[in-house]
Amino acid sequence: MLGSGIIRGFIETARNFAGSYCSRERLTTIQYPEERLAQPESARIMPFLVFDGADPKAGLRCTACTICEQECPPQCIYIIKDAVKKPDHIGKMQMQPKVFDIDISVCMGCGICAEVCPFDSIKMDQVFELSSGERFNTFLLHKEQLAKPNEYFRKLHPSDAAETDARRAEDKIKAEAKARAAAAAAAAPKPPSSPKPGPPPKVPAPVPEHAEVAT
Amino acid sequence: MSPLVAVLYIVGIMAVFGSAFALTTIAERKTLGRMQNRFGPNRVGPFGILQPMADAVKMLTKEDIVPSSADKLLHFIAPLVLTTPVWLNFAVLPFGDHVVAARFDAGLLFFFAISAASELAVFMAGWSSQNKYSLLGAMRAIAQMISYEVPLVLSTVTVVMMAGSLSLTDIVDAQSSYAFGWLARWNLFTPWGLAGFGLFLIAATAESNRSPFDLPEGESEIIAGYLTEYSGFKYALFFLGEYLGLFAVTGLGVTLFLGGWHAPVKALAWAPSIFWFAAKFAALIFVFIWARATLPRLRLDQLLAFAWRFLVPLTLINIAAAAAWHYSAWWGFQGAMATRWVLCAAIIGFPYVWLGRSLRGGSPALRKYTYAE
Amino acid sequence: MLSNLPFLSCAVLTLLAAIAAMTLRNLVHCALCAAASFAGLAAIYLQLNAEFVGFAQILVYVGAVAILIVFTILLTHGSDVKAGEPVRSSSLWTGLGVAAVVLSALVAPITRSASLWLLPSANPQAPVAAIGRVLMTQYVLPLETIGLLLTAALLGGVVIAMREKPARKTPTKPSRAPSRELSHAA
Amino acid sequence: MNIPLAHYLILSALLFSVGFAGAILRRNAVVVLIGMELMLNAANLNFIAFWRFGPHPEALTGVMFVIFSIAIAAAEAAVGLALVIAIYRHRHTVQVEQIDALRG
Repeated sequence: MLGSGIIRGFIETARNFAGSYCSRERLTTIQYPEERLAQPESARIMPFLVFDGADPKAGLRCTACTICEQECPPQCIYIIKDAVKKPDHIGKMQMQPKVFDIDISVCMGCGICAEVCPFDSIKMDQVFELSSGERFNTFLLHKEQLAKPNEYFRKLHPSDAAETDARRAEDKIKAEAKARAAAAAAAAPKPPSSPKPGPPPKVPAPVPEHAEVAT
Repeated sequence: MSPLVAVLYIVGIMAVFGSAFALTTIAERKTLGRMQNRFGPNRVGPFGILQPMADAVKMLTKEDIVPSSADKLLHFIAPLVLTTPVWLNFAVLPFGDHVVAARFDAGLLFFFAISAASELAVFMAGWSSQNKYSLLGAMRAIAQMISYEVPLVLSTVTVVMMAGSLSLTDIVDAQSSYAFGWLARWNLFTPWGLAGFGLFLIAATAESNRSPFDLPEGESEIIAGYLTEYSGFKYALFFLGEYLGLFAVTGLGVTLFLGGWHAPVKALAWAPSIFWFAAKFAALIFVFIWARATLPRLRLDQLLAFAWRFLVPLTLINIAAAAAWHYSAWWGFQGAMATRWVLCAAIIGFPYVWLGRSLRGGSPALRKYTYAE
Repeated sequence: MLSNLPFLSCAVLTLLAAIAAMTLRNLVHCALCAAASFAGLAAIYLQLNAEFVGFAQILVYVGAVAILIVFTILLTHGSDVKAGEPVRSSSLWTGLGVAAVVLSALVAPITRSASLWLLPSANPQAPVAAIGRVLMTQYVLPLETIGLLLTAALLGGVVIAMREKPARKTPTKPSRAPSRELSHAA
Repeated sequence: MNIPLAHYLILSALLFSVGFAGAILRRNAVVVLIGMELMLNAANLNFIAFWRFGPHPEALTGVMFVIFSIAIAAAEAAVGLALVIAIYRHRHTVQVEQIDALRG
């Protein structure tokens, strides 16, 4: 009969109305500034740069290879290489950025920079309260603002960070072993066998793993 | 009536219903939220009760945009034409014992005549905006208002026939006695009154453009219809006018079917009459909000078919039921009351079922695709 | 003079709105001015103690007839008047002359007859109950006739304005058979 | 309330003339219909005025006449505008001077 469905609907809304005052579970709203939803591990908003150790300048993983700059779809990354090199985690001398700027008012948070970075340097942040009354300078982040310690990265993306750390530790061990072997070889009386160290152990860009973590 | 009393009525009505407008906006949003398992606005002031103030500040400080191709004069006066006459509706409503601003002999006719002005205002708003969505919204609104004015008036005809007067005070007086010595003789407690009240509520919902009949302002289809090109103060005036129209028609419903300012049972008659009016008024407003939370918007053809193929015939049949009730009043045998109830309920009930079935158009047939096998 | 102010203002409103309704170029403006004119007349009815008629005037003319006119204007694309298009008949001065003759023929007898300059003696009322009683007794036949007329007008209006159904064609499926042949050929 | 009957009659005559002039001078059929409505209203005003000033107002003759007249005017407007729509559909114009198929 006409109207029976309407009455059922009315009963349903009335039940919601009364129930929302009785049981707190019915109210699904998170009252944002006071309560916050825990971010899922794979959440990503804006990129940041990881550094190891305590000094953001010395420990910065970035080698100013500019792959991220070239890959960035909205072209929001700006890098100038420094003339001075510095050693990376395996002791190899690498380039370092003099200027590393990200205009986060242009950044669209796609995460491609983090995907392509072969040095595990650029990672995705989870900070989302970025609004500001000022339009230009606030949103142009420099190297100093972008650099964040590895502990922070571990906190944000634990599994990704653990995987990265393990790989880097392995690299380091390998590099040390190699260095020791090289030192031993240098000490051994057969200099021409390996006059110069071979090509540096290439850090495999773990794109597939990153993609899995990121999504 | 002395000028002082008249001014007192004017100021009183504007103050009470103006603040009722503010209260209803927040109450509506809170209630809708709760019915959808949300909190509703709860930020401005304790429990969000100062939200109307924030809304008012926002509305009044917004830029007033007039489209360059608009008909400037009509665009300007349309909200005034909508909002000004609505206040006149409250003049004939009896809010309490001897609390009525104007005792017109033809009060009900006055009420409906004044309501007619809002249709022109809506048309002016829609046409003067020079926007196709505005015009579509205005055409929908007019088609809807004209269609639903017929069942609205027809559903009140029964009350007028029973009270024998078009004056709203007389109609309230006709519901003043108590049956069995305790239960009020409201029109609601008769079969024709019950049916008439339901029909009246449906038609009133459509007449005041409220959900589920809010398709003149359907945001998702025609971007708020005739309100599209309005902003700031003028938009607020439209909003005010709409809510005042709802209040007026709610007050009319209270007066016609719920006994006006009379207490529901004799034992409670000691409470002030204005309190009873306000309580019934608030309850009816809650029903409107409840309906808004429950029912989805109709399509235009469903809307018009519902008015002409369901409501209008039923209101006419309801007049017949009222006649049956009236002319069987002399029956004195045992169980006469129950017989009358059954008789009138049958007169309304069978057409209700039948018309409701025709409205649905039988069971939906399986759709056949001619070209896509 | 001050007591005449309500009448004068209503009369001026009614006349000005009527003149505007007859002269404006834009048809929607014409219709809205006509509605204003009807409303002014309703106010004059109220001043003449004809409460019921005044309200009925607003309900029917402002609420229904004006809306109907506006609807018709929109349905016939009347609101988009081209710039140079004439809205008046070509015989403007003849028509105005005829109207002036009609006006003088109406006004001259009024000004001449002294009995029309009397003030009202009584203060008659038209209570709704009395109107209803008269409608149901003395004027019951006209009332029924009006009901019949309104029904006929309703049906007539619907029938006239109804879109004629296009002649039913036999349901053919135009592009299908050839395409199948083509696919066979291919 | 000291307005003589003649004032109402003169107002009514003016209104009638305005409506008449519009009805015979305008080209658009809708405006012609508006003019006719104005003329009808002028007549109604006369009825009400004569009822108010007449010797037997209690008979309600003028009021009844106006009530019936308003009802008829509503029917007339509905049918007239339906005709205008029908004509527009066939001829794609509502200019009365172009609708001359019956001219000899």
